[in-house]
Amino acid sequence: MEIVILILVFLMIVSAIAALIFKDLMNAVIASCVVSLIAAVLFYFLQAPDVAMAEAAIGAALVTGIFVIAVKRTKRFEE
Amino acid sequence: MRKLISLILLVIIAGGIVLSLKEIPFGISKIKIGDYYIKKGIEETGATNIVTSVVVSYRGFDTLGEITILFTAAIGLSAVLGTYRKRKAGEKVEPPSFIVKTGCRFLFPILLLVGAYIFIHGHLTPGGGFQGGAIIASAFLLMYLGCEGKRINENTSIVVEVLGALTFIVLGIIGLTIGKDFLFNFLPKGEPNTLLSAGIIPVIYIAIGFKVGSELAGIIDHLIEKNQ
Amino acid sequence: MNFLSEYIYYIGAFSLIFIGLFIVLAKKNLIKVIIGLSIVDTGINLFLITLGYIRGGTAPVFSKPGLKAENMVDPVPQALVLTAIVIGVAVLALALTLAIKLYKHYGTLNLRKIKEQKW
Amino acid sequence: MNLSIILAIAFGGALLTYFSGKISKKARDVLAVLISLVIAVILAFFYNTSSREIFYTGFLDFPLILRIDTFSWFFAFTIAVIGSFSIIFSLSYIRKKGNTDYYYTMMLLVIASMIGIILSGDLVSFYIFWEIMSWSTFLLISYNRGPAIAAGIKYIIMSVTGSVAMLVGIISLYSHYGTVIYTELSGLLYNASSGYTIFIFVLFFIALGIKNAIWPLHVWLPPAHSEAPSPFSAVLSGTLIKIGTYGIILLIYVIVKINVFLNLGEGIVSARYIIAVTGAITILIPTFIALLQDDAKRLLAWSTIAQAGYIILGIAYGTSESVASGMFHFFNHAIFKALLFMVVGAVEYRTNGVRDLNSLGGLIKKMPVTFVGGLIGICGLIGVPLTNGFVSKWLIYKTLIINNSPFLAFAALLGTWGTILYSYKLLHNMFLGQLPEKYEKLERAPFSMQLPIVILSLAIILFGILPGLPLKVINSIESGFGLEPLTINIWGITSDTGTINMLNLFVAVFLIGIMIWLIFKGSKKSAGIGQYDNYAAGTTVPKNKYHYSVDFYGPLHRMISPYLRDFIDDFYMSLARSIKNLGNGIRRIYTGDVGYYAIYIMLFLALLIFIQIKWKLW
Repeated sequence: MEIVILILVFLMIVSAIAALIFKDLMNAVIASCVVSLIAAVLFYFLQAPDVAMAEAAIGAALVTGIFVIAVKRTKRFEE
Repeated sequence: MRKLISLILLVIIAGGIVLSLKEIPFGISKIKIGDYYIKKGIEETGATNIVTSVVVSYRGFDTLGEITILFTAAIGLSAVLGTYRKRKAGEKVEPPSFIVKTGCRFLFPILLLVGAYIFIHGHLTPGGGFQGGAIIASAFLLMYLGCEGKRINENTSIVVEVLGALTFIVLGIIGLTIGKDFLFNFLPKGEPNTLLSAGIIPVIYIAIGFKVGSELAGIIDHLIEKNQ
Repeated sequence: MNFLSEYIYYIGAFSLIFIGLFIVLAKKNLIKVIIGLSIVDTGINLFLITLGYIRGGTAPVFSKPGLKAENMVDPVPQALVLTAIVIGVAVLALALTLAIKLYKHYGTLNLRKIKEQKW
Repeated sequence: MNLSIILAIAFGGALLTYFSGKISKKARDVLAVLISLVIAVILAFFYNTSSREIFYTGFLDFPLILRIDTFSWFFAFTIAVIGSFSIIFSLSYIRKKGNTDYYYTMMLLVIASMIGIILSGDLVSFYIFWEIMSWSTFLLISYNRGPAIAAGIKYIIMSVTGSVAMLVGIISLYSHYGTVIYTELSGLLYNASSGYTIFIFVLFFIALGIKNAIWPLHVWLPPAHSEAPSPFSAVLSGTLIKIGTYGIILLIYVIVKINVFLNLGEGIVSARYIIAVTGAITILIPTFIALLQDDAKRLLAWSTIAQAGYIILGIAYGTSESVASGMFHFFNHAIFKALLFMVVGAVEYRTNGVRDLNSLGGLIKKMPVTFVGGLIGICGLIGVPLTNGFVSKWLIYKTLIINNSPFLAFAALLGTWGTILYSYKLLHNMFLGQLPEKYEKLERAPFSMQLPIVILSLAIILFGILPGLPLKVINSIESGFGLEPLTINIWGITSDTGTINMLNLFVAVFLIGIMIWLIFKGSKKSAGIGQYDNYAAGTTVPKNKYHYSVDFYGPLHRMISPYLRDFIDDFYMSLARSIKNLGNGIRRIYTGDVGYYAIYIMLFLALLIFIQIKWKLW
C-alpha cells in the first residue's frame, strides 16, 4: 500500500517538474492535470472522499478545460 | 541569475518549513473542533456526511461568502471579456471527429445525471453541491467540445444561478424570521441515512449545485464564445 | 524508507508548493505562471488534508452502521479545502481571462515585455 | 439663545444653501446673505455675556464644549461681520464664474467652522473645527483651478503638517493631565517642567504659526491669497489667518497663563523674546518683499503677513498695552485688509481679472467710490491719524519704547515706512496716473460691491475717531486674562506715559484741512491738462507708449531685490523636490514585472525565516 503511495507522489512530483520544464504550454497543462488527478487519488487515500471528488471534477477536468481554451486563445509555445 | 536567486530563496524558505514541520507529526490526531462536529453532527443536523454538515450547516455562512466570491469572479470575467464575438464567415472551425461527437452526445446526459445524483445525495454520501455542480459544468464543457454550434442559453443560466443563490439566502432568512439564527435548520431532521432527512441541508446543497453548475458552465461559455 | 513513508505526504505537498513557486518566480510566460499558481494551490490543499489525517481513521461519513466517531479524520480541513478548490477554479478562470486580454493587447505573454503594469 | 444653535444655523445653512441653489439662484443668494447676517446678529446679542455648554458627550469619552466670553465674542463677531460683508461682495463677483452653489456652501462652511473654533471650549472640538476649516479653505483656494490648485496644495500640505503637530500636542496634554478642557487645563502648566512647556509651545506654534503665517512658516500664504477668489481673499486675510492669532492668545493667556509664559526662559532666550523677535522679522522681511510685487493681490498677501507680524509682536510682548495693541490691530486689520481685497476684487471684476499693477492706472475717474475705499484702506494700513490703524500702531510703538526695546520699536517703525511705500504703489498704480485706452469704457463697481466697501471705509474712520469702542471690549478681555486694563475713554487712552485723545487730533486735522482748502481756494487755479496733451523732443508722445506706473520704485527695486529673495520658499521647494526625487527612486522597485513582485514577497519571507533560524527572536 505504502509503495503505491510512494510511486504516486513520485509521479506527481515528476509531472509537476514536467509542467515546469515543458516549452509547449499544452503539454504543461496536461502535466498539471496529471498533478491534480494524482492529488485527487491521494485525497482519497487520506480519507477525504468529498475533496477527492471535487479535485477530480474541478482540478482535473474543469481547470484543464479552461487552460486549454486559454492556450488556444493565446500562444501555444513559450518563448 | 534570476533562477538562481529564486532557488536560493526557496531553499531558505524550505529550510524554515522543515524546521517548523518537525513539531507536527503525520497521522496523529490533532483534532480540536472537528471532534464536536463528528460526535454531535448527526444528532444536530441529521446529515450523515459530516463534511456536508460542516459546509452547509455549521459553517453555512462561510459557504454563502464563498459562493459570493464565485459569483464575483464570474461577473469580473464577463466584464473583462466583454461582448459576443461574431464568428467571421471565413473562419474555419475544425469539426470534431465522429467518435468524439457520438461520445459526447452519449456522455452528456449521463454526466448530468451523475452530477444531480451527487448533489442530491450530498448529505448521505461523499459529494455535494460543489462536486455535483462541477460535474455538470464539465458536462457542458464536453458539449462545447463535441457538439458543434450548441450553446447554453445565457439567460437560462443566469436565472438558474440567481434562483440558486436566492434559495440559499431565503432559507437562511427564514431561520431569522422564526426567531432563530441565520440558516437555522427549521425542517424536520428525519431518520438519518434516508434521502429525506437533515432538514434544509439537502435543499441548500441542491441550490448550491445548481448555482455552481450554471456559474462554472457560464464561465466556460464566456471563455469559449465571448471574445473579440 | 520508514522516514519516507512517514513524511511522504508532506514531501509531496511541499514539493508541489515549491515547484509552483519556482515557476512563478522564474518563468516569463504568463500562462506558465498561472499553471504554477494552480500547482501551488493543489499543494496547499494536499497539505491541509494531510494535517487532518489520522492514521487508520475513516472518512467522516456515517454510511455504514458500525462506524465509530473516535476513529474519524478531521472534517474541518476537508470542508475548508472543498471551498478552496471551488474558489481556486474561479480565480484561475479570472486570471486566465486577464491573460487572454493582455495577449490581445500586447501580442505577447512574456512578462518581461509587458511593462506597463507600473504605477 | 443657545450656542449650539448658532453652529447649527451656520453648518445647516451652508448645506441648505447648496440645495437651494439647485432650485433657484436668487433664493440661494438671498439665503447665503441672510444666513451670514443672522449669525452676525445672533452673535451681537451675546455681547458681554459668558456662558458655557456641553453640546455633545458621546464623542470617545470627550465632552465637546462650547463657551462664549468677551474674548471669544470679540473674535467671533468680527469674523461673522467680515464674513457676511464678503458674501455680499461675492454676489456680483462670483456671478460670472461657474460652480456658484459650491462656492457659497464652502464660504459659509469656512465661516461656520471659524466660529466653531472660536466658540469651542475644549481642544478636541477646537481640533475638529480646525480641520473642517482647513479642508474647506483648501477647496475654496483651489476654486479657480489652474495655478490655484498648486496654491491650494501648498496650503493644505502645510496645514496638515500643522494639524498633526497640534494633534500630538493635544494628545500629550491629555495624557499628562487627563483633560482637554480649557478651564481645567488653565494654569496646570504652572507646575510642569519648562522643557515640557516649551515642547507644548513648539507643537502648537507650528500649527498656529502656519495658519497665522509667521515668518518661516508663511510660504503658503502669498500664492493662496492671490489665487483665491477675491471675496474669499478678504475672508482669508481678514479673519482666517487670525484664527491662528486667536489660537496663540488662547495658548498664551488662557491655557498656559501669562505668568508662566513670562517666566519661560531668561533674557534673550525667553519664549516671550523669541516670539516677539519672530514677529518683528515677520514685519520686516515681508514688508519689503511686498514692495517688489507687481500683482495687486500678491502685494496685499505679503502685506498681510507683515501686519500679522505686528499682531504677534504685540501679543507676545506681554504688557497690557502691547496685548491691547495686538488685539486692536487684529480687529483693524480684519477691516482694512478685507476692504483692500474688496477694492482689488472690484477692479479685477471690472477689468476681467487684471491684477497686474503695471497695466492698470487712472481708474479714479471710472471707479471713484472704489478709489475712496482704497484710499481709506491704505490710510488705515499705514496708520494715518483718524484711522483705526493709527491707534493700534501708536500703542505698540509706545509700549516698545517705554519697556526699553528700541530694536523692536525700530523694526515696527521701519515696517510702517515700508507699508507707506507699497500701499502708495498699490493705490497709485491702480487708480492714479494714466488711464490705459482699453479701460475708457469701464463702469463703476456694482452696488453689491460698493456697499461693503463703503461700510468698511466708514468703519475705519469710525473706529479711528472713537477707538474707545473696541478698546472697551479689549479691556474687559485683558482683565479676564489677569492683565491690568488700560484707562480709556471713548476718544482714546489716558496714561502717565502718554495720552492719546482722538478728539483733539480730529479737531486739529479738521482745522488743517480747512486751512489747506482755504489756501487752495485762495491761490490761482491750476490749468487742467489732458492725459495725452504732452510732448517730448518736439513731437507728441504716442498714446500708450509710456506708462509711468511700470517699474514703479525701479531703483529701490534693483537695490533691495538681491537681498530679498524669498529664500524660505526656496528652501521648502528644494525640500519638496528632494522628497519627490527620493520617492521616484523608491518607485524604481516597481519594475512593472510581476515576477519581481513575487521575488520581493519571497525575499521578505526568506528574510523572516532566516532571522528566526539564526537568532530565534520569536
